[in-house]
Amino acid sequence: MVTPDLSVAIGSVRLKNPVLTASGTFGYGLEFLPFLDLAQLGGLVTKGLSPRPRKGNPPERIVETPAGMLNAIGLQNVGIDVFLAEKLPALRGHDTVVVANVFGETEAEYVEVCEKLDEAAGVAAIELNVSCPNTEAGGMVFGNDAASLARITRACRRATRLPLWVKLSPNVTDIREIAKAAEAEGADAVSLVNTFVGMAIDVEKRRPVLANVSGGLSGPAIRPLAVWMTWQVRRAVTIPIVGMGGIMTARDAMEFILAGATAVQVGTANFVNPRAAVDVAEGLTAWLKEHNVASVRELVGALASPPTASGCP
Amino acid sequence: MVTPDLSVAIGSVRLKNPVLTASGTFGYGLEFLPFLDLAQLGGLVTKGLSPRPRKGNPPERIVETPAGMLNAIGLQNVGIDVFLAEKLPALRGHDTVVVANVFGETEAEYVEVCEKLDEAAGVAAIELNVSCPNTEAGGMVFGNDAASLARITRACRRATRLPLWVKLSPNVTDIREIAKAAEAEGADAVSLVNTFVGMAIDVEKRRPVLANVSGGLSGPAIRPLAVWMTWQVRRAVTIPIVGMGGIMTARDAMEFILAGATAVQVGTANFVNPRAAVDVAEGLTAWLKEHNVASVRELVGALASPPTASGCP
Amino acid sequence: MASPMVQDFTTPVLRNVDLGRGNWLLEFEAASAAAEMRPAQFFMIGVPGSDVLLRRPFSVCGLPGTFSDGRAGAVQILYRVYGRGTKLLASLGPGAPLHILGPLGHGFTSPQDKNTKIVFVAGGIGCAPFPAFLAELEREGRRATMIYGARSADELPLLDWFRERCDAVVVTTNDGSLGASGLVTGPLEQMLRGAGGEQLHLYVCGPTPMLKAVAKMALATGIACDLALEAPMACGFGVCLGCVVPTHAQPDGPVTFERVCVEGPVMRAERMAW
Amino acid sequence: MASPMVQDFTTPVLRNVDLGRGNWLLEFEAASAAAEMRPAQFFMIGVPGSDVLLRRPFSVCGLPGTFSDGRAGAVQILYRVYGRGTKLLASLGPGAPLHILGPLGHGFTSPQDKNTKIVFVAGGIGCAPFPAFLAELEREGRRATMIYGARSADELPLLDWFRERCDAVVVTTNDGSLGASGLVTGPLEQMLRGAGGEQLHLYVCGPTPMLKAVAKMALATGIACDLALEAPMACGFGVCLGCVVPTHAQPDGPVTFERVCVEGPVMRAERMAW
Ligand SMILES: Cc1cc2nc3c(=O)[nH]c(=O)nc-3n(C[C@H](O)[C@H](O)[C@H](O)COP(=O)(O)OP(=O)(O)OC[C@H]3O[C@@H](n4cnc5c(N)ncnc54)[C@H](O)[C@@H]3O)c2cc1C
Ligand SMILES: Cc1cc2nc3c(=O)[nH]c(=O)nc-3n(C[C@H](O)[C@H](O)[C@H](O)COP(=O)(O)OP(=O)(O)OC[C@H]3O[C@@H](n4cnc5c(N)ncnc54)[C@H](O)[C@@H]3O)c2cc1C
Ligand SMILES: Cc1cc2nc3c(=O)[nH]c(=O)nc-3n(C[C@H](O)[C@H](O)[C@H](O)COP(=O)(O)O)c2cc1C
Ligand SMILES: Cc1cc2nc3c(=O)[nH]c(=O)nc-3n(C[C@H](O)[C@H](O)[C@H](O)COP(=O)(O)O)c2cc1C
Ligand code: FES
Ligand code: FES
Repeated sequence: MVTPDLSVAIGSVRLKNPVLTASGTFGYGLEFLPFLDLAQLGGLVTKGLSPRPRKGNPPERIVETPAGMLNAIGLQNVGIDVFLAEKLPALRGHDTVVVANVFGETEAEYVEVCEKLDEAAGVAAIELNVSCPNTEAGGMVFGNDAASLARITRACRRATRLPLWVKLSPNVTDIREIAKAAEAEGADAVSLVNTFVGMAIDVEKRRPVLANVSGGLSGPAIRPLAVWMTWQVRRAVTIPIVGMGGIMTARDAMEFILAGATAVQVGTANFVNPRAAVDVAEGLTAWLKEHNVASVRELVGALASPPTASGCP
Repeated sequence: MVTPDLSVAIGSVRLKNPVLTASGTFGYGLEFLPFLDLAQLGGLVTKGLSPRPRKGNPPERIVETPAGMLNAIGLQNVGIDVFLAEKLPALRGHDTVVVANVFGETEAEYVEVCEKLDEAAGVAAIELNVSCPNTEAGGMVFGNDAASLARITRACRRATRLPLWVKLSPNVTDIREIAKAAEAEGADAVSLVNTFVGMAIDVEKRRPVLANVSGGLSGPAIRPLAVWMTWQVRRAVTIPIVGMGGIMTARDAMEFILAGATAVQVGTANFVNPRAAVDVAEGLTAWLKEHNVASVRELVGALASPPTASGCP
Repeated sequence: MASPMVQDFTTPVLRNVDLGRGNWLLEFEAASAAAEMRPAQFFMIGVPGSDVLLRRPFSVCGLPGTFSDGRAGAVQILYRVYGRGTKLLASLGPGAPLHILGPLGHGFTSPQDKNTKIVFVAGGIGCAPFPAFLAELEREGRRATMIYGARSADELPLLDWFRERCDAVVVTTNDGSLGASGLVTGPLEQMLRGAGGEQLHLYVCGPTPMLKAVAKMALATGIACDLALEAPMACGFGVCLGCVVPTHAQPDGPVTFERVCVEGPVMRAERMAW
Repeated sequence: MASPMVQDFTTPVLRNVDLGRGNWLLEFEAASAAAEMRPAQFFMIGVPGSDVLLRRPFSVCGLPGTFSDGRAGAVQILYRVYGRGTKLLASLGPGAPLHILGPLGHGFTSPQDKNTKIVFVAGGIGCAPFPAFLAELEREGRRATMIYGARSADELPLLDWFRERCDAVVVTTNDGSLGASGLVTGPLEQMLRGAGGEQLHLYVCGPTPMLKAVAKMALATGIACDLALEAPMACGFGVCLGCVVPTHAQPDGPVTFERVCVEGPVMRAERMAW
């Protein structure tokens, strides 16, 4: 059999394979040059970028939990200006798709970063991290409410001509409503999921392990929850889905693809194995060969006669 | 040091220790007689009871996932009448606290079961499982919305004089709102959390592993999420909290207690080790001794100077 | 409800023998649990301190006396490396602790009528419950015939052991690498046709599609047929309700869901509502 | 950014020696990674196929030549069994695969001035980076003095090794079971007071409270002090931002958060913004 076709398209963004690296787990990409050729990736998503540099939360920032980890990095990043001046030029030499992850504490901050990215060469798309508290709305998380998500999406949509991916928070009652709001406001794709809010307690010290008290749970523990949300959103919107949450292997990626994701992101796995995303992409090629599938696109949402879930477990 | 005091009270319900067994993981209690003396438990919560027997979902009903399991049993149970006629009398001989877990597809079904339990000797409290779709409201889950939760709590509150524990669904944007609604309608306690909705896909067969497509995730994987919700709810209501989610050991139980739970429930761990709840209770005694704590009540919510969480991870 | 004699104990691995092709024989001490254990009853087996959450079900393969080289008071299970749990088992050396629950469920019972011909139908690793059963039959002075199928010649563990002790072992392989090419249903059909007036009793263990096919033939010809079922299990002692199969608990009654771990794993073919 | 010479490789356990009291010495082949590795640099170590999600950081304890019985091209780490990850490590026998990333971070550098007196201050398992450092100093014809503290006499791994090779080893234990009763800061204070005009350079590794106490004394007396820091780590190569400590990246600048895995683990005492 000829080599299977791994290429996919997220709207106008063409990826040579459906495996990207997730925001906050791949630095600005350059940190991984000792381990892989960035051209082997479907694409990379940068660490979240804000208008000005952020020093992040005090330590402890991370703790391992069963099959997962909590992080409360506090969105430490170099800021959009340093990114554009130092990181992006270095990335341009590499034949890969760069997606800039963006966040802010106010609508104006999101817009500011989107506008600056709009003029930058070498950015293929913007991914909005909406799992942040809106300091102008009493700390309500932008992405935890359809109306608020619609507002921020609309503002960013106006601020840039770049393809816009809205990265959904899973800490909501009905993620379909949020996804629909993103679609209605012109998002080109939704990516899901961001981390689940969690907490670990050091029982000897009788205090939270993390200085921030809560953190975001990622890793294999959340995979069944993320796969379910992917499957739900697939039935709610028609724009492409970029799925993630606990992907460690090609088999895991296949769960998301069959559930309806056109592409996937590998996050926590990069910490454990810096080549994880490449290994997943190569594993997908092997899987397609073995199963005689010509293109990964045939598998997107290809669950055999998916019945309807009845609800109560 | 003298033996530490493990007794706690959930409103008017006195427990000799703070460790109960969780609904759906301990049958009707009698199944565990080969392994333990029910009098060693703080209490037991029955399998969810409905007005009429339910045969549940077709197989496959369970699948193991990283540090957890998904179940879609479909609330198979003998029905309230058989429970009252056959199971409850057999439980009465045992010196333990029996909490009856109740669910329905309509408000009337909840009320019917609560009324029948009200007259039954040997039931210490009712726990409402509100993680079920309301067939009269388009399948919306009773407990996923504060107004709907308030309605069902109010109806059950009128139907019984027994202490009422409302068991919260974690699949919500802000569990504090739901807990407050339960408190406002006269719930004596909230128990949390029920399972998180998830899905596993058999990639070789290209179909969901579970016949029901989705299932509820339980086990260690969800512990950080459940501890966080316990901590949040502790700050939102004044009624006692019964905490659960992935408790395997006394250390795990301590996380919930320090986060603000007055008692805990052990669920999935019962499958792995039928004596798990007793082991947790004994482990708590040992922990208190070792740390020279006279009563477990001193530890409820006793996080050292808990700071406030800032939100964005 | 779990039988009152079920025991939950920790015991070290005595032997863990690689039989090749992913098949292993694990031996551990279980004298007290084995005392009243029946063939095709099973254990839930876990590894303390491991990160595999749930224990895994395995039929008892050898009870004390089944295998001549078995240690006194020891039992054996035969297992195939499949996923995480069985991979972990295969990594254990002598002395490693096992977390054992058993005996569980209902096992095989031999036919009352001493003249009934006993036929084992096994698919691959589904041969696991038959050594203990054969040893019991031998003690009663009875014999058995076996139809033993697998995908290929590789996947027939203990074949020589059965060949030495059964009246006959008819082998089938999907790829024709040993014995008749095809499924166990081929030789079984011949046997049923050639049975004449002889009473037969089938004991069947293997993959579910095989069980279904054999059950269908048995029902069509009115032959007694006991199936040793498989299902994913969380607890093994009747409380999670995870392991159910559709059955007619009452003949011609409505479809019910019964637990493989308590009402099974051995069930009559006519009980199934597949 | 990770140094370009960092390597990610799988290599078998050569030896995993139980030193007693929960301390172990693990040896594996890492000739190519070791070639440019400095004392107090570290490896991230994982066990392929295990359920411990993240790799764990361990200082290199022995580089080729450090221990006379070390195999050619092999390195050693000294570790204490603490939680899941280290328990898993302790269960491994020769031949078991390790997933190794390294060398990582910045290690110790010896003082330019050959007359500077080198003092190791170690707390318990914090002695781990000193053997490789001592061996390097010896090759340069230099010597070291050690202050080695722990809670009790049990928790002083490799004490005899250090005693044979250091100019002096001053032992302290919290419970007085060996050496001076109390903390390392007691003998250290005496040493600083008795130093006269002699230049000292402290190299410190141990629990964070000890690092803080020693750093404070060094800053107060203006003595050079390098700290080998610890922090929980997810990646070890600079991308998760999980391992930061508060520092003054610029002297008298604002407090910044720097990564122990890249900017550390060895940092100057004056850099810390504790
Ligand atoms: C009563 C009984 C007796 C048995 N006796 C024996 C015996 O004697 N010998 C023997 O070898 N076996 C026996 N089995 C089967 C044995 O229990 C299984 O092979 C074993 O549990 C497999 O465990 P594992 O961890 O290796 O595989 P797992 O990795 O747990 O896989 C087990 C099952 O889970 C499914 N699964 C898990 N996660 C996913 C996912 N995310 N997506 C899709 N599928 C998933 C797999 O499809 C597979 O069917 C018996 C089973 C029963 C019920
Ligand atoms: C640069 C560096 C070098 C090191 N060198 C060495 C060395 O040479 N030798 C050595 O022995 N050690 C060394 N360490 C320390 C070593 O890395 C740790 O001891 C090891 O990671 C412990 O892993 P573990 O899995 O055994 O423990 P874990 O179980 O992972 O515990 C690790 C930490 O996580 C915390 N934790 C995890 N989960 C929870 C929870 N739910 N609640 C509360 N707390 C929790 C614990 O408090 C503990 O601090 C070094 C560390 C660093 C950073
Ligand atoms: C340490 C860490 C930092 C993260 N930082 C960001 C971030 O800056 N922006 C963002 O949108 N998501 C961030 N994430 C979330 C991941 O991109 C991803 O959504 C999540 O981790 C789930 O995928 P995983 O289970 O494969 O890690 C971060 C995750 C981790 C673990
Ligand atoms: C197999 C299974 C069946 C369950 N059935 C019920 C039920 O009938 N009613 C209910 O309120 N919760 C039910 N639960 C949820 C548990 O009571 C508990 O809330 C959840 O499993 C989290 O705790 P754990 O992680 O300790 O298992 C069930 C859980 C499992 C695993
Ligand atoms: S395995 Fe739990 S009821 Fe059968
Ligand atoms: S451990 Fe990841 S940045 Fe240091």
